[in-house]
Amino acid sequence: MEKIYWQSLEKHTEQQASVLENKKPLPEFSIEGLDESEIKGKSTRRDFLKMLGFSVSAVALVSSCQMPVRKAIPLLNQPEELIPGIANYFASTFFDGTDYCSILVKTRENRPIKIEGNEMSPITKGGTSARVQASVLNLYDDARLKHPFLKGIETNWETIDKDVFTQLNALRDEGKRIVLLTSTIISPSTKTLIGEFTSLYPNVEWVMYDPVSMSAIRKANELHFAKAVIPNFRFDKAKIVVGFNADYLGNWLLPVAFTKQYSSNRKLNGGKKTMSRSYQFEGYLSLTGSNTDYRYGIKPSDEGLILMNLYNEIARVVGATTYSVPASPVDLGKVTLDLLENKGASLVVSGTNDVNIQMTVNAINHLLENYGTTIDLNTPINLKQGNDEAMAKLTKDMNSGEIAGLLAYNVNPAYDYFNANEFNQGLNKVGFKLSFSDTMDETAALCDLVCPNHNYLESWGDAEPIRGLLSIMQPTILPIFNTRQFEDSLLIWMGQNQDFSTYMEKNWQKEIQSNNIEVGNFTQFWNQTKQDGVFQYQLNEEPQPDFVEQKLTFDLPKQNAGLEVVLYEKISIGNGKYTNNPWLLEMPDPITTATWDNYLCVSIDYAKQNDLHLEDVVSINGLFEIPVLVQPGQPDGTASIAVGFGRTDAGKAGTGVGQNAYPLMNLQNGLPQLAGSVISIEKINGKTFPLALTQTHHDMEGRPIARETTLPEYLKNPYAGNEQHLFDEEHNVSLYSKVQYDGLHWGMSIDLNSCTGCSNCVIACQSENNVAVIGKEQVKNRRIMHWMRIDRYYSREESNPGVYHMPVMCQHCDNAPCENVCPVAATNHSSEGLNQMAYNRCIGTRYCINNCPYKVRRFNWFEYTNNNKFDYNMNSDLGKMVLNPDVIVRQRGVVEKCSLCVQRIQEKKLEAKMENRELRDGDIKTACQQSCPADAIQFGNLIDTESKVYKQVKEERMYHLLEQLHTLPSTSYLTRVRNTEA
Amino acid sequence: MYNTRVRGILIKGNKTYSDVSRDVLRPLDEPTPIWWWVTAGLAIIAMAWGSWAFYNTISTGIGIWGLNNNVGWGFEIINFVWWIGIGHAGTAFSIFLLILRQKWRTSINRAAEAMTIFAVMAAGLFPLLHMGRIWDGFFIFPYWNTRGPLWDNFNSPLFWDVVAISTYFMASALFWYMGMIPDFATIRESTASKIKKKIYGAMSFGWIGNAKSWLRFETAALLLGGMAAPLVVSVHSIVSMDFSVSVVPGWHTTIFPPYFVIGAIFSGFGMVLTLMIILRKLYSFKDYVTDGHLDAITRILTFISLIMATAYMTELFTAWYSGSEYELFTFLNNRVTGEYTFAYWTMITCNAIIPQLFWFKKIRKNITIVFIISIFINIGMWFERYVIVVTSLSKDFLPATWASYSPTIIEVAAFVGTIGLFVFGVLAFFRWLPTIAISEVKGVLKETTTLKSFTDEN
Amino acid sequence: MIINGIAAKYSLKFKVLLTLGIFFLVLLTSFSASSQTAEDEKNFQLCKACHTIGGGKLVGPDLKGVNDRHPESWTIKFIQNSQEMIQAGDEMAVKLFKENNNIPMPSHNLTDDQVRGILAYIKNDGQIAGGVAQVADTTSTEITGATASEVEAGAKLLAEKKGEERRNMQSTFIIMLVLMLISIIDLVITKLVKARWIHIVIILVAVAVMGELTFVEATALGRQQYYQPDQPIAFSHKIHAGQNRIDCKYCHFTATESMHAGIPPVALCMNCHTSVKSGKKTGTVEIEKIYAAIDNNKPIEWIKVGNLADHVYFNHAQHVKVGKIDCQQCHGEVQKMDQVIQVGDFSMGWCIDCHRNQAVQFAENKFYDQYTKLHKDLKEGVLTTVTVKDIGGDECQKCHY
Amino acid sequence: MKTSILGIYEDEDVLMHAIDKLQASNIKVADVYSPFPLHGIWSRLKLNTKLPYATFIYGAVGAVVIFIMLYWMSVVSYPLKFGGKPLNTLSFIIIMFVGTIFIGTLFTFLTYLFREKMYPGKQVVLPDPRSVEDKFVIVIANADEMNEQESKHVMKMLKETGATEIKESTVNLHV
Repeated sequence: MEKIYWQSLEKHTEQQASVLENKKPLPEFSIEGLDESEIKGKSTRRDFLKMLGFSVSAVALVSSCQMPVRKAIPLLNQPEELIPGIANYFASTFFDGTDYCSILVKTRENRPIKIEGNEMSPITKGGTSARVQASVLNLYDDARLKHPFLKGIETNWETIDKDVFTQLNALRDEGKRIVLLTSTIISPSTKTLIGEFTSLYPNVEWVMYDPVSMSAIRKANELHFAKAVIPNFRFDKAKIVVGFNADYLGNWLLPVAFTKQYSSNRKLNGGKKTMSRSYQFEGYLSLTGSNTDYRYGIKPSDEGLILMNLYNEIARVVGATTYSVPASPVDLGKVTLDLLENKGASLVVSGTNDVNIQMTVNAINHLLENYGTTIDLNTPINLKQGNDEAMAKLTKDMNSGEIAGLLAYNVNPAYDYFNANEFNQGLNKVGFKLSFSDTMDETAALCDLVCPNHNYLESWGDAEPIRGLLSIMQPTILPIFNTRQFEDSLLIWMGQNQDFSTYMEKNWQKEIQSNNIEVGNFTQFWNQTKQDGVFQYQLNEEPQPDFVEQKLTFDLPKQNAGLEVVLYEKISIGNGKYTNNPWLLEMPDPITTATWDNYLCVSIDYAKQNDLHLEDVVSINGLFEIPVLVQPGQPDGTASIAVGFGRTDAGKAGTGVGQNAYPLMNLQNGLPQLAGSVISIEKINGKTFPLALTQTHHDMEGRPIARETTLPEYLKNPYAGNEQHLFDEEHNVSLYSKVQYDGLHWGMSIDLNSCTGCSNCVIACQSENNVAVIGKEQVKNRRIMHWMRIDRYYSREESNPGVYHMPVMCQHCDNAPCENVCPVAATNHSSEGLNQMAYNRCIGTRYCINNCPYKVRRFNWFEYTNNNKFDYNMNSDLGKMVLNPDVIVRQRGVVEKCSLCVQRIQEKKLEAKMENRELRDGDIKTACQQSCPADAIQFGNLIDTESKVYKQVKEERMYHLLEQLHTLPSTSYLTRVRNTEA
Repeated sequence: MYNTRVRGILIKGNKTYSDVSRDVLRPLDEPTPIWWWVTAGLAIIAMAWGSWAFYNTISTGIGIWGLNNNVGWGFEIINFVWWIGIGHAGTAFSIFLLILRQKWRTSINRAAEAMTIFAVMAAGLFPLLHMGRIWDGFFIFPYWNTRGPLWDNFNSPLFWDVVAISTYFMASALFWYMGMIPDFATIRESTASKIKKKIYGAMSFGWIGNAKSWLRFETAALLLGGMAAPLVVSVHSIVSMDFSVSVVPGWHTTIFPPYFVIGAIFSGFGMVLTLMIILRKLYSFKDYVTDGHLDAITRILTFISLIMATAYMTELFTAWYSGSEYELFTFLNNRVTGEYTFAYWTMITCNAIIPQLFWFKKIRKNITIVFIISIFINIGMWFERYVIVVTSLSKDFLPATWASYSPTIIEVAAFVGTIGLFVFGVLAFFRWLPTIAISEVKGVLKETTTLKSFTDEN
Repeated sequence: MIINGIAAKYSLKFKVLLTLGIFFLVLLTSFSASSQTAEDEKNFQLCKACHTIGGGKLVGPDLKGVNDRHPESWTIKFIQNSQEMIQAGDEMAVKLFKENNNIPMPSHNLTDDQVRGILAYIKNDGQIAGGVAQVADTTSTEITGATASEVEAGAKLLAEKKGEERRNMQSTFIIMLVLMLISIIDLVITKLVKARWIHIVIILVAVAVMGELTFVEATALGRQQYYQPDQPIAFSHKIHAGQNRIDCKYCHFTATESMHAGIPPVALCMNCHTSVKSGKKTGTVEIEKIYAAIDNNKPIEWIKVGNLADHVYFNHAQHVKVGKIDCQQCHGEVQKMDQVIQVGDFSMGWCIDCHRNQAVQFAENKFYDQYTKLHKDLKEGVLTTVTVKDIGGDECQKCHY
Repeated sequence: MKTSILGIYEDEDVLMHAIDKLQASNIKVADVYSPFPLHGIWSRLKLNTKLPYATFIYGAVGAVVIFIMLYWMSVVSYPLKFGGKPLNTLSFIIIMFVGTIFIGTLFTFLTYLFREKMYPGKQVVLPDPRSVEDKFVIVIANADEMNEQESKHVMKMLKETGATEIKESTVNLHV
């Protein structure tokens, strides 16, 4: 099976297909092929690994004063498209069971080193999330299994296959039940394959399981529309968005796509005068809550009541059935009015896994006539197919000894099932236990057979996240270890002699034929699809299914029962699959700015009453002890904890980090819910646990830093909220004349109105620029290395603060204070407006750090590479393969900072020169800009009056951070506009 | 001219010229006293601890200090400025009092200059140590190279620092050594030990002491002194520019150069006072370093303390009057109140309030209290640098980045190590070098001890 | 450059050989008038490696009937330098090149008459046209070969000499140090020499010399000027790039598109060496190594010669394709080297020096159109050329990031 | 061998008067050795030094050289842009100021040593070693050229002017 590649993004967008002849994936890096001395002796810097492609390794130091002999080892046969030093991009798909994203994989010398967003995808549109960005590091995780395991002993595939074959056949013959437990599978081919597998082995049942489930939505829709689906939501069409515990900008369903839609609807560039308004009712301060116009902190158990009230208010106006319910704890007058005014262009969503609540939401949306406009039941979202009831039944059956075999694929219920203890007990009674996990996770550790799956970057696959939208996953590297793709294993156990890529191609051909999709020549179409990564086919127009009236009901709020706990998925590590990813562990939470831990967020009032402070340790239900973080915006009567921590078998970075909060899930109405369990908290006196926060002061102190206005104010005066800019423009004077640039002047502009603080850019930057991971202790010492950070400020009242997210990186000031003070001229200004940092000239006086008012310069306090004290990816030969060879790894004692991705600038400049043309706007995209799901970042030439960044800089909302210092930054910000009334 | 009727007798005890030599040189010939060994032992232990800190810092990285992304400078720069400040006393004594024709300087200036040398040596270690890549430290010199050639940034106050400190060290060392040449000759001619004769003879550069050489000596000394005089002002002005040239609130003020210079002289005189009280106690130099000397220093300290108090108030006023919210925040919320209140008020108390006790004659005459106050001044001046460096950096422009600083044991060890170095240097000076400028004391002996007025023919 | 240097250094030996060589050449040409066809046959040996006459296609096409396929003038040009014609876009040449799997025909140092002779030889189906077999075996190639090998030896010697110089510098350093110590001891303790100025002079000279040596040595740390390692295969650029005039970019083909010039994959060697199985000097020994590599599926581990420090980003495409810089400008006259030696010191000053003086393709490349001020300056005569420096070529982040 | 007559005094005031008297009686005082500088003596012996001029020249040349160096390095040789400031900035003044002092001080000291012909380890013999301790020594040169009467006269004069000790010395004079 051939792969489609292109040399650059442009070629990709221009769709110049080029099909290759070679049948096998290219020769790629394999750690097996290296002998130990080569790995140990190699240079750690820029060219540390140009394995095989152009291998340069320091073999021996002849003497201390002589240069080492470096070898240049060419390939025996150089494939045409493999040019050492040139990156190839492959379109692929990210799907980990929970999140979907269409991506491009950047490979250098056949190593995937960076994930970019695929701009051709109609839903993610080039955006990614932090998890997607960081997923490339999982490929180079030392915790990955290198061989299949049989009862804890390394073995080979022949043994495994023999064993599995015998057991499967024996069990089939005996007619004993086997369960194939998988995560949500959105791959049509895999689904067909599993179908064939279960028909070959009729004793195999297939159960899909999601640790954080949404089966209530499917159930509610089944009741209301007779369609057990999750409908497609269109945030871009909604003028009013009302969310109930649904973190649609953070973790709910398709956050990347929703962020794209949501932010596109709220842009005010180019004189646009309207934007959507959003309301959020939630039990903890979520990323969405921090971005909405109106936010209400509610107890989880109040949600049903509030929704019923909202339904009643609307029903009263529309003239539908109303129910007699107690009064709502929050005033709903405003939101009702807004919803009614925008009938058909509004959207109410809830993230609670409760059928009653979802039915109320359906009813409200129905009354508002949103079906067919902002909600589409005909193109359902295929994510979150987990069936909670089947899972509960499985647990029960296992315990009663009815299950003879379990095949676990991409799930880890031994850790993340709310009832994991019972599950594990049941699992012990199962005779044939097999896991496809690629690491020895909690479930795999309990299994007799472990058949490690490929990383998704080594796999073939397809996905249908939304009906009608298909996307392709293709390998970008030969398998690093002796692993095998799940689907290939199934094929082998079915006795089929074909690999999954062939199977998939055939399946597509079959499906396309059977669905009468017009694609022309299939081979051509297939190659084109592999090049694009996505394929959308036209669906027949169908009317929305009819709404069947159902009686609505709700659970009464819990009264005085103590704290209701709200569990949530962290923006960084999600539900626990990425707990061993040091990039994500070190990513500051967008709200709390905490890294490397989970903690109990309590409200300010509760903390005062119970004398709780940051880092105090409390015991929860006697289950575990956890530190406290006093969180503004946490509703009274609630507390929140992130799930995904407390892994016992994650790997060297993630094992033992934080506490496992899954057991605290709330089983209500038969479905496990994240929120609502009542917990008892006991303070452990005198015990504290350090939390590594990257920001400890949350108030702007009245300084004009993150500027804000409201939509009415903005419409009256475009400079609203930005008056300081006019004042400073007028009053800033200088003895020196302004620097004049010729040809190129790089600049960046960040629209605070779009930025949601999702931190995708932070990880994208880390991945692009080889930023070191430094561990919890050093983060606690306030030495985080991220070149780009997202400052978060609170304003207004403590109980429900206004939240500001502000990405800050080097501002590339024309009058840079840092440049003046470096004694050795290691940092100075380029003729293209870049504040340059020459690492090799730096002697580390740190004067520039002091003199940078933005504090964006980072010092290498320690040697972060090859240092056992910082045992993360840069201390492992495997982990180092993720490093970008175009960017140097910095030595101890030098200062580093954002370079505006100068390596990309230089690359694209060279490309333009080679093609004998001028640079085009949009040619160069910085890492943070490329994958921003909100398109908040623009980068380009400030001299080019046609460039997007120039136009953005000319907006009235534009200001520079700390412009009163007259540092003349090349980076600018646009005032945030909240769509509130005053 | 020194009028003994007005100002009292400078050198007591009716000394003859040979008495002076004998008194001053006695420590060189006597067996090393026990207290010397004990103190030197302690100093060496301190130095060893400091070396451990130095070794660790260089081998592991600056990360073992308490600094962070926001506070890039801490103990090292505080100590550096503090030591440089202390070093100022020597030059100030020699130069300013020479220019002001204060005869009483003669019995003190040698020790004060020695103090300068060791303090600058101790100070100089810190900028070296605090470099992230000390092995590339030579980049700071604009030497001819094969990189283009690539030069330095002459706008950087750190570069000015390098120039200023090395000039200062060199000028002070030359001045100090030159003053000792005639005294070495005295030792050369009077000692009985052959080894000493050899060593001090070599160090005396063949001094003969005839009229012509005295003429050149005096002229050269005056020239060196005259040129070093602006250095006293410029060195600490330049050190202050490390701060005032930057944009950091609390640093970016024009008052810094005079404020730092005065502060330096203040701490220097404080240290001189401390050392002199010890010296005259240990070596019975009461006849040379008389109560009158101490009294003069305390009077000067009272005066400088008032200037310091004015400077502190001016800073506050400027912070308010400038209208810069960042500046005002640093002063009001991070110094006068807030996290670093202790440091700020210690500074005010030690530097501006306690020295005011010197207004009382009784206190001035009580050597014990004077000694204690002098220690307070040293502590207060250390805290002044702490306040300036740490409070300004810890809470600057963007509240999101604010971070606190506290030193680690390594930083404390490095500081103690330099104290050890300083003490050891001073001890060595006590032991092996003439602690009082013999020839200068002899030169003023007559006119300041006889009760008749003396008319100089010049 | 470096070869000129060698010529100068080994002038006597070189000149003698050169004179001898010229003498023999003259002798030979006087001979060859009478033994034209014998020489043709000899010259055809060059062709036989890749071509047959009527024996079918080898590496290149069968030469039978070549005289009829192409006009004679064209053939002469093609044989003398085929690559030049292909680059110039000669239709027939390009077609021929493509037909033969893009394998270039090496250029040949043959005069027009010699080529005509060969053509006649071919026309005659490889028979010597009525001539008498000649015994004159002293061919020109052997003589120039001898001279050339001397030059090659010279290139190797140069590296050795540099090494020697280094040793000399070390011994100078030690001698100076000893001298200085002796004079200091004498000055202070022993006092054998009364005149002190001798001591002073010795000490001053020693300090100056040692300082200079230390500086030079310290600067050379981490650099590899005149680095000339022995390669696993005694590959001669002189034969390939010099005598056969294979274009540098034929083997180092990524130089025009990537940062790396690239070491050619072994498969590329096989383009020619499937048929060229024996070398002039080393016979089959070295070429066998290529086959061994292919057979064992083990790439050849070349020793990298031109090493830049890790903190430098250097892009070949920028210089070769965009800047249109000759390879020789940085790598020296590789086509004259048997064993490659690093000529430049590859220091930052070395790079910057060129960046300050080298003109960019300012008018030719449209990329530079956006530099309006520079264009204005050019027009107004403020500037005569736009150098790399003018567009920021001496700034840090052009090479360090 | 040259001989001198030494008159040794105990007190500097007596010495001053003695010089006056000796000069009044046409006895040439060749040199005076003293343990500390006697400010009245240089005018009496008509001594002066040009050291200050040398210092001035060092300083002036130093300032110019440093300015040229700075200008060349940061404007001509490798111009780099720092913080939006012009290449040729005011900050040169500070380096020039301090550098001038550096050069001035160092060279003045070296010149002093050179003029005094002093260097580390130089061996000297004093006419009377006590002159660096507490005695003031007047040297009357060329005693070997005097006849007995003249030398007697000199000695008498010395005695009269308050010399506590008079002796002849063969030590080379250092003038």
